[in-house]
Amino acid sequence: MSANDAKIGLSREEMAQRVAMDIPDGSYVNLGIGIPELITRFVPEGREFIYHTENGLLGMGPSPAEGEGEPELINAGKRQVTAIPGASYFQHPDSFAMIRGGHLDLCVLGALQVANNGDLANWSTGGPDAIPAVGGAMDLVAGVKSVFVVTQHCTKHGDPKLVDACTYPLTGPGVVDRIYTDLAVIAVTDEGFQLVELSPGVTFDYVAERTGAPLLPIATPTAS
Amino acid sequence: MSANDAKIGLSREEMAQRVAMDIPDGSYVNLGIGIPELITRFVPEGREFIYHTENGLLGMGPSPAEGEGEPELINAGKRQVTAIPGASYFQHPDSFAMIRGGHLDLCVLGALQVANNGDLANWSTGGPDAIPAVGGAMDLVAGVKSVFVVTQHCTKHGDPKLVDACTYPLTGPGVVDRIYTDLAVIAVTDEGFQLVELSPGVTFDYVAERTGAPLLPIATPTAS
Amino acid sequence: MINKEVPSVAEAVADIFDGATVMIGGFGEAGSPIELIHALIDQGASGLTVVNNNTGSGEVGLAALIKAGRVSKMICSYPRSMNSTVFPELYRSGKIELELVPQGTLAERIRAGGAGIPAFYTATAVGTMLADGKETREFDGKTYIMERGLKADFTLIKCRQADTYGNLIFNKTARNFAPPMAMAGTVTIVQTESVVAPGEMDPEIVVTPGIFVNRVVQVQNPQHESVLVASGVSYP
Amino acid sequence: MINKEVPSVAEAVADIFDGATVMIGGFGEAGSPIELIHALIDQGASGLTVVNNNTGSGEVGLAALIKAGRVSKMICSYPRSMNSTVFPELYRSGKIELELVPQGTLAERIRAGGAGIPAFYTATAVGTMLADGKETREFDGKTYIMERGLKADFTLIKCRQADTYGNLIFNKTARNFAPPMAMAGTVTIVQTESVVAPGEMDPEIVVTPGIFVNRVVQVQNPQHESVLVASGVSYP
Repeated sequence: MSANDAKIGLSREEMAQRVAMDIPDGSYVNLGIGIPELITRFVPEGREFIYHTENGLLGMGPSPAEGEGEPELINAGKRQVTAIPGASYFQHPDSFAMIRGGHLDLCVLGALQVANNGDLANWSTGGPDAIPAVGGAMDLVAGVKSVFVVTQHCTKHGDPKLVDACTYPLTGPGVVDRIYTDLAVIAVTDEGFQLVELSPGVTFDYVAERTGAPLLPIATPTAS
Repeated sequence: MSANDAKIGLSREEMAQRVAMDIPDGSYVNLGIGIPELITRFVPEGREFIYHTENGLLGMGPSPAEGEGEPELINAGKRQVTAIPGASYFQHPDSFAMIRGGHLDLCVLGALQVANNGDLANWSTGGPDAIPAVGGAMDLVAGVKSVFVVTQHCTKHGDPKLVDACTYPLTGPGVVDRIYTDLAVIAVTDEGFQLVELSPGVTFDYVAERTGAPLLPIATPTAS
Repeated sequence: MINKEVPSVAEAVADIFDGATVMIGGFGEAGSPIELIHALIDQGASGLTVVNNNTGSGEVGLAALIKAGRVSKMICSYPRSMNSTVFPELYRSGKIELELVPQGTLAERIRAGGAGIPAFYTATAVGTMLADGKETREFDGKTYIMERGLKADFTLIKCRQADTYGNLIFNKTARNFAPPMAMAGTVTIVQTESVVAPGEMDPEIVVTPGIFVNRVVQVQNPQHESVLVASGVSYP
Repeated sequence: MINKEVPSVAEAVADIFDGATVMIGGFGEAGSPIELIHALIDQGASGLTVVNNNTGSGEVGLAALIKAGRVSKMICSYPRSMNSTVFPELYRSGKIELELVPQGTLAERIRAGGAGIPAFYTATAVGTMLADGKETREFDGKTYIMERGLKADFTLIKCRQADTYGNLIFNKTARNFAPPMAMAGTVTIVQTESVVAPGEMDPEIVVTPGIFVNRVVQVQNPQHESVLVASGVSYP
């Protein structure tokens, strides 16, 4: 794939796999709906992650085989799931004590917009006809130790999702640590967006042009 | 037994039995240490009470047979107990959610002093050398729907325990509903102490003389 | 003597009054007490404030209660779900009020209500429009908002097994909001797949102790919302 | 890969530092992690702030830790028990600080600390000397005081069974403060009578999920405080 290719950058599966590479062994992880859900397929060799779903299950396993699901064993996206050996079920106050109390290591969420100060908008377009629905998103970004966003770099209309200020209603201010897109991995630093890694065949300029705020180049390690 | 008898009034067991008569069927009850503990022996025919002990058991049963107790099945007084069929164990926050949240119908406590505005002092003499120790007493009086006190009418030195103002540190202000003593049953009303019932052979004047605040006579039902 | 079992869902919900606040357990269809909700529709109470994480789907259960015009206000975190059309229509036409609460804040507000805690502080929603009008306060250099405990006149929940004292155990992720709602309801009404005698449930595994439960009614084979919706069922 | 089991109580408590805040489970002897406490005495950390409902009895367990002069402050509800002589003596001679907290407020402060709630309101202790210096506030015409969440650097608890993920179940009234303390400790260390593999514990009956637990050490036949005290044992 080259920069001239019409289908440049990572696929959804590749983005999920790239995120998984950055999750330390033994992490307790909450996955949002969409691309984050795909991460369960790409746990790196030798690592073990435990998935939390905020409706009341620690140790969420893969989707059940066709016809073997149960309507009362679901995830936060209300899809049927399974439970791994060593799982536990609990009530909502306990589940959100895990979140709010800073016990989860990581959540991986989708985004409508991320600003270069770490602001995240992912719950509402704020449109006059939109039905506002927040679920656990605000709890997650306020409580979980690290917040990763995985998203297409631009909207379907080609507008940047990485911006200098969110125009959509915030999910939380200054909460995002890293952004994984089809084009790049980008850290949110005190100085703003900083490139960590380019997807194969993608150039810095290509990413910078499609980013709605200044993009700092990959940090060169300083001599120590 | 007559008013001239040296041993006038109810025994500890009789006081406990008298309290039990006033507990409605189906009540969830927390019993303090001392005379209140004796109430379990006197459940009136046809009634069922469920006993809560704040260290984490609903459905506390009687003391175990000699040699059959377990060090990890104890009550709030740290004495070994049993659990009835239909009991449940739970953690402290849940146990005090029952108390603080107003789910218990009744607690029966001992007292150092009760004032005629319902103030209760039962946790500390406030002495300079006393080790302050409160346990769950303040939680109980603040949260439980009805608070009964069962106590000797006077101290060992003959001083009234029913007073016009507590001199000992309060467990809670205006919390006591009824007082059961060896001499009488007394309600705490907006007008102060009101006699409900005299123990056999005890006169109104005898009780009033031993009460450190005005004692109103038994209320006569008004014609309706 | 204590026996909280009542013979029918109709009797279980008979005294729910117009204008009552009703907490209804469930996250999506998991834990939704459909038979109790349908009994409430039949019973006719209206002007209800309903607390539930969602707003139901299709035209059964909670969605049917809303469609019947019995709910004047929803307190929930996510009123937009697959097959959820009833609430959005009424909301857009201004016929139903919505108090949107983050899911964890909703869970904690309900627990606080049941635990005698009138208010607490949380960092959730700080700096967002859901903090508008809320008191903020700093603790140890971090900003929090104050949230109020939430109570209800009635709570309707579903469980797997109950004893006649009202001790409850649940099924997998159907547990969700039921335990805190049982605590926060003045009258807590439970539909259960089975009822056993006191002593048949291990006291170590009771999730909701009987003190939080007022009525237990057996619904041996409860219906599943997703099955009803897929079959196009509309209640009543 | 995840395996929280450590081979000895000594290794389990090795990094507890001078001046740490340590929550210790137990109500009286029920749930008291004696072997972990004795390992902490051997380890030598001092200047500790200890959170426990009581102050131990005799000269074993928590009482022995206090007697060894390692505790500079106790946060507890009931520092006066049968056979409790160590704490009273040190307290009267001004050698140990006491923060007295009503039992339910203590339990809720610990839960709040673990649940990310910096403060909450309660009616407990309103109008008493234990409300002195505390902020009061009215909600719906009733007065409450504000209490702060409580956290710890380390938590030491005992349970009946653990799996290697750190899921825990307890024994009868020994459960008491362990679950909230597991939540509130930065490092939670558990002594357990048995350790099983993940999957051997029913996920419906787990009381403390593994996310709250950092280390698990097997102590197959834990000693009982009352037996040691009756035998006149003094540790070390």
